[in-house]
Amino acid sequence: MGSRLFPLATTFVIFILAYALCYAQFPNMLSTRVIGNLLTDNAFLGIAAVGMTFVILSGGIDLSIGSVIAFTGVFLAVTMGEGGVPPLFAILLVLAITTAFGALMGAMIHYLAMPPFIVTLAGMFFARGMAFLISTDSVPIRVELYDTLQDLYFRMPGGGRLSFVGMAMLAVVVAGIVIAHFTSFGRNVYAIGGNRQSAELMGVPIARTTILIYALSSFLAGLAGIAFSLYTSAGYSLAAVGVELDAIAAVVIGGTLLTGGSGYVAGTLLGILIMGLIQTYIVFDGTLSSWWTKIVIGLLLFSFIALQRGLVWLSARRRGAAAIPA
Amino acid sequence: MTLPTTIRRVLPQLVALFVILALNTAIAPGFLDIAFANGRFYGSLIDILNRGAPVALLAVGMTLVIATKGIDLSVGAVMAIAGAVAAALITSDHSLAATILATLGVGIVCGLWNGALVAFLGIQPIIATLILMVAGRGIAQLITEGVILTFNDPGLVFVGTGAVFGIPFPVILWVAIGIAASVLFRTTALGLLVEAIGINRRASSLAGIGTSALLLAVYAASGLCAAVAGIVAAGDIRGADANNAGLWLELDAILAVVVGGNSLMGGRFSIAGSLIGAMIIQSVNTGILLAGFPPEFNLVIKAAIIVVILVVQSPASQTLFAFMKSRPRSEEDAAAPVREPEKEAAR
Amino acid sequence: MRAEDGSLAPAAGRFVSGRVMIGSEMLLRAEGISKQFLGVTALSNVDFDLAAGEVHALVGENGAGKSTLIKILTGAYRRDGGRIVLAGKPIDPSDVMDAQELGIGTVYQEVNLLPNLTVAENLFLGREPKRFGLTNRSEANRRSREILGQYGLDIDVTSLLATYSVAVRQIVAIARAVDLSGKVLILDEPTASLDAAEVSRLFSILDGLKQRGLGIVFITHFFDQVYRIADRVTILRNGHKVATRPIEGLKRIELVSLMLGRELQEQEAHVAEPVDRSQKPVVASFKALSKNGQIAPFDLEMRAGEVVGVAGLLGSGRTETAELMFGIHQPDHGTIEVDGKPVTFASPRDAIAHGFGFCPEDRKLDGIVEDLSVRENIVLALQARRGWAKPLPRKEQEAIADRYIEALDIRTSDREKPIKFLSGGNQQKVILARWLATDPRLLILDEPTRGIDVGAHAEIIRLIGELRQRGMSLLVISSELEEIVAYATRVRVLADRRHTGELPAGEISADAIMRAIASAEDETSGGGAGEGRAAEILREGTA
Amino acid sequence: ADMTVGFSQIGSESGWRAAETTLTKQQAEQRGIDLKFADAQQKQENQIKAIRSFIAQGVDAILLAPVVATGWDQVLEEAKDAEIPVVLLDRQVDSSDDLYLTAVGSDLEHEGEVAGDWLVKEVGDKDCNVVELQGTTGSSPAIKRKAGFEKAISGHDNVKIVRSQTGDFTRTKGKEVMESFLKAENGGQDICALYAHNDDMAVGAIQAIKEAGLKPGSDILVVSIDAVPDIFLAMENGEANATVELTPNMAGPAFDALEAYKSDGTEPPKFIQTESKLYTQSDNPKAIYEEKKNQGY
Ligand SMILES: Nc1ncnc2c1ncn2[C@@H]1O[C@H](COP(=O)(O)OP(=O)(O)OP(=O)(O)O)[C@@H](O)[C@H]1O
Ligand SMILES: Nc1ncnc2c1ncn2[C@@H]1O[C@H](COP(=O)(O)OP(=O)(O)OP(=O)(O)O)[C@@H](O)[C@H]1O
Ligand SMILES: [Mg+2]
Ligand SMILES: [Mg+2]
Repeated sequence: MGSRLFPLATTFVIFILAYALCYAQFPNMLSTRVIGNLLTDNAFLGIAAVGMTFVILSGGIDLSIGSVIAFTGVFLAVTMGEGGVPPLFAILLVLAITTAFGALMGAMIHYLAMPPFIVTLAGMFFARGMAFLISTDSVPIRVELYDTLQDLYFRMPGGGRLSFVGMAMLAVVVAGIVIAHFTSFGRNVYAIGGNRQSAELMGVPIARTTILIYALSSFLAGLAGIAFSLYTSAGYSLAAVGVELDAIAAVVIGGTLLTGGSGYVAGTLLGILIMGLIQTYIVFDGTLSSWWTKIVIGLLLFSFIALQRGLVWLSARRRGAAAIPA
Repeated sequence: MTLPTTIRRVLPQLVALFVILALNTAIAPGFLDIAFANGRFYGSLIDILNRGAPVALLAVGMTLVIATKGIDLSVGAVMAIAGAVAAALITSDHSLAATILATLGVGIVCGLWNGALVAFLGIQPIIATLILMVAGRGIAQLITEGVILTFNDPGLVFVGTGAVFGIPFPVILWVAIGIAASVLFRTTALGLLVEAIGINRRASSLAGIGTSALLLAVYAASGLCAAVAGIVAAGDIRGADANNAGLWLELDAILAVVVGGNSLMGGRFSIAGSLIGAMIIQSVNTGILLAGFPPEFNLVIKAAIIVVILVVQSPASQTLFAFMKSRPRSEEDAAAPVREPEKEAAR
Repeated sequence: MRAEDGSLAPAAGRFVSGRVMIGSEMLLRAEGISKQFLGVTALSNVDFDLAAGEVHALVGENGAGKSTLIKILTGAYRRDGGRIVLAGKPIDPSDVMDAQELGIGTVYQEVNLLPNLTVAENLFLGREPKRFGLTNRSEANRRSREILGQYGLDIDVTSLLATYSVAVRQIVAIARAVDLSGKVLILDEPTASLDAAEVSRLFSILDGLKQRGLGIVFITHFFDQVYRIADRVTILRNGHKVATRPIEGLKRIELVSLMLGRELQEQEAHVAEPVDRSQKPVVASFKALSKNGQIAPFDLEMRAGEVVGVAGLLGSGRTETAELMFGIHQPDHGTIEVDGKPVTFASPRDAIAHGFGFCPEDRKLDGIVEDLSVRENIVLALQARRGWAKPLPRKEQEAIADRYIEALDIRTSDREKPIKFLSGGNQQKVILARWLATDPRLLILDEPTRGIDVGAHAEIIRLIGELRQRGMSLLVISSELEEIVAYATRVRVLADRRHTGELPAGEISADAIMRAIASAEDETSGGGAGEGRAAEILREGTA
Repeated sequence: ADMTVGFSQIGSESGWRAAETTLTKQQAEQRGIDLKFADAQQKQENQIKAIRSFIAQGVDAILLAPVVATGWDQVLEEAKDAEIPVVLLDRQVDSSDDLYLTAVGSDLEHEGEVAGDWLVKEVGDKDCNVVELQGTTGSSPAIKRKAGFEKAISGHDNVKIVRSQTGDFTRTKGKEVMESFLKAENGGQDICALYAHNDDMAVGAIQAIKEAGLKPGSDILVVSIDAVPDIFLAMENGEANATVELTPNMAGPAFDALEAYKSDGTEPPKFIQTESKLYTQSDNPKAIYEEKKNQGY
């Protein structure tokens, strides 16, 4: 057990160390403000990343989430605005739509035996295209529900805010952990990720699980879209471009294997926080030009992953595991 | 690999291509016309061949990477770097030869970096190459300082816009490189070894295949192709646009490889298939432009067409066509995409 | 052959069990089962029936269709024709889950569990004990320990299955299937990688299940096991059912010829004739080689024209020994010399460059390259050694492939068939061929005859002898002592990850080896599931 | 009074953007302002993160070049709570204007109008089929510059847009799309003018036109927006006809306003509009190119 949690622990240690370093350089990075922001600003990414974690655990990938987030925002803005649809109804509606969309992708992946990468890539084009068709403008959202939710936050000592979306993200992570580790569905996800053939021969319902996985991912993407629209109180068809890559990066930094079958939802949260930390650090530094920003992000990404690999590799060597990569 | 078998391997792709072209002809009456104006052939078909060049070039390298069960997200960024390097060198008046050699060198270095992360650090390809995808564009902008480095060197411009016997040079480039790669990998044992790695890396290294070296080589090849594509793209607009050159092109390249009938799970591969795939995608793009719909429709149309192509090509539906009775989901078929026979023919 | 050394004469090891009610309505009946694979006929019109409380053995050559038949019975494959009746009701399991719900538990041929899950999770996948709607891990773990306890396997059920050997995984797979099976238990070569102790423990459990009225289908290539446990036997050949016979009164010779369709000249009791190593040249010598936690320091000197048999219990470190010798793992200490010159192996590639070959234990993971054709799988190692720039001409490849398909009698419709479509035993032969094709000076075989049928088994033993004659140096790991006796010119005995002793040419016999193992296990205060097993083995051997 | 100013820039998607960044940094240096720069890589969330971190750091003022008009209320309120004045650069937001100190920028729609008016005047009452290269679909410049242009030509039925596609503000796409326009419009014979939402696309399109054997600037009129150096080269060669300047120096006025506000609390007007100057071939493009080319474009 301990040995299995090792990558997770490693990631956590790395995060703490990194934060300490940042603190050493910019003392007020330890303020509750920064911590609050870290949660609020990455809430939608975190929610989506939880879904991505399940997909990746099953050995798949979902490139559509960024577009789905954008679609959700635009859909909500237009329906609640011009459409005059009651907010709660609009929200339920959009979640239903995104979930169905995911289920459809899952079905194509399973029944047509098509690679997830491609199916969800098409899904990515499609969802954003739909957003364009609804509206190319960025549409402001002005409904009480949103105002009330936005004013819903804990004020932490030191002026930091634990906002509603932030809390929502944490809630989703917890839910994700429970689903992943304490339900049969969770087992099945790991099983399929471990070895599809074997899972099938052990009686795992491949079709149902696969469809559920992508439905869940899209559902959470929809949720993330709502969080994003709360966050910006608007819907915009160009929003959240490339979020899928951030999510994938977060999941992998969190110690989940893209080959599937091993990883932790909790790790994904760490991954999100690490990525957020990188962003925050760069802004605090404030001397980086546009290009150096990109380069530094890349380098930090690299050093985190390399460090992780190194530590895991060392421990593996101590336990004398196979030298040949699987 | 004798010709007919190769053809058979890529038959579904060819069919798809012709269907798309037919559609385009229906949309745009003059689609098939080819004129010969000021020293070069001229027409929508030529445009497709020409505009598809960058993706086709990327697809060659990408095919090899994917055959090893990898993926290379960095090619777009490498294109940008290559363009920037080429522009920077040529404008600081180095010779054309030096410029091009240096640029290709840079591309190979980028590839080696990716390869090293994958082969030695054992970082998963998507992430390993994601790093360069992010940082690479930064590096390119660092070189150009965010502006479009314009140049007028006839040689470099020729790579992007020139024509030989009326055929645009980029077209000659990707066809030549495609053939060269196929020949290299099929007349030597490289093809077999690469496929083995892609299918079962453990077993391959136990069988004595130098997996690390091969992975390095394959990613380097991808970097090289990206560099060539970068030069083409820069030459085409007489400038290096570090901000936008090759942006999101990695996705089109991967798409091309898959539309070309290659499996993202690695193993059997066909470069010819990928090249046709690239042309299919470009035909779709050009078709959309010619159709004259408002741009909001572009993505939806593209998505729809891709889905249709892939569904028709998907192992499952092929199984359906092949033998109606066997169930798509039953194991032997899941285990054995029915492309198998043709794939074999391709060897 | 298998244990033809009298010690395990047919009825001897056999468990006395409840009479089988032949004829009367059967628990499971399959009629006219047929299956085609892309042109290959795997099964044509096969009938099979199973009574409650009987063990029905299913035997046949590699590729005869055994696995296919059970995959059809359990819904893993779709049958092309025929019907299946379970307890009077016609059934049509559309997938494995169906079959499980109908009370059919199965161990498929390749150990089909999930290395990335814990042992407990593997045992309870799909039927996790629940509390408040959530899975109850502690409960699952507790029950897992219980279950595995019955198999004398005392391992940490909360660690990943991947950390255990093929053998342990196999035991877990069996335990899962047994636990799942309400009516019918199907075992496809479950004992392929088990040692005598494990086997007898399995059999006593099966006997218990018989008493409870379960029907058990048992596929194996070990005839002595057929005679020990089975009540009836059905023989398949090339996808056809040849016969179904009660075991009593069925002569072994008869069974073999029914299976092969020809007489097998019995070169059984044969023992490799002793050779005088002293004047044979040393091929490679391994001095004080060791790796922490895997294997204690050992010396080994491999000479041309000798076959070193390696015997030991599960987890005794045989595979580890081989892996160090072949450069898969790098030793912490010790030196390797080839032709008297010191060398270091950074990877198998280096070892191969020095003329080594290694046929791994885990065929599926380390052996076959699924999508490549039989031809390509055979030439792979050879091609790798030549390097990419010197491709074997297609003609030559085909010649090589055909030669070994012929020599090892590999059953495949043609050499261009992807290896993943071959039957388990035939895959094993292909991997063997891969290494023979490189004509190594030192060939290491880890469980080379796992899942190989009688005919081919005899063939491989002959082959090993022949290779030795030709001056090759071989190290062969096997859990089948009789087999070791048949080809080893000396025997290394391992216990608890240590090389504890060696039997020189003259003294090799199944008994001797077993005694050596047992005593070794006892003094090395038994690792893993140590002492008890040693004692049992003695009993087994000298019954 | 040296102050710390946080600058949240959209990213670096075009030469113009790079120039704006460079000039902002230059301006800050000249005035001894400590500028904290944050590149948002085209992502609104990153801009919001940046502003929040600026607030957390307690900067004295914030410059924001918003990637999109909507969704700033919350973070601008937070800035207001922290009593940090915010100045918007080159694009507007649709939040109430008491949330920010002032907005420096041009009127995107007006730019489109200027371009349209020029074309209308240029063609007089000849019939003119215009092809339009739009900016990135959904981006506010694309939407507004299209609207402005259409407004300008609305009264004049002889001028009409026959084809309109997005060129993503890039040269490559500009060229590719122009090629298809030429094919679709009878080899370009039927095209009288090209309106590009930025100069980069125009430069790309000009090459396409030349490769098609037509003369940009005469066979096909070319009018675009931004006034980046390269378009002046094209004008010099008579290949482009007109461009509308969008000055990259938004920071100058912004800092002026800030300094005034800091020193004696003078409230600047809520919108400081920069001039949308029209340049044509008659404005000595060579000279303008020379002066512009080292402004960090
Ligand atoms: N998925 C498949 N696709 C094509 N052919 C197959 C497939 N599975 C099995 N076959 C063929 O069916 C025949 C029977 O295979 P099967 O695995 O049932 O043999 P077996 O009796 O289990 O042999 P072994 O003792 O080696 O396990 C073989 O010729 C094999 O090549
Ligand atoms: N009966 C057992 N109880 C506990 N652990 C075991 C048992 N058998 C094997 N193992 C584990 O398997 C690993 C060693 O198995 P391995 O197969 O490598 O040894 P081996 O000597 O090669 O045995 P074999 O080759 O016969 O499987 C060790 O991790 C060991 O703990
Ligand atoms: Mg079998
Ligand atoms: Mg072993």
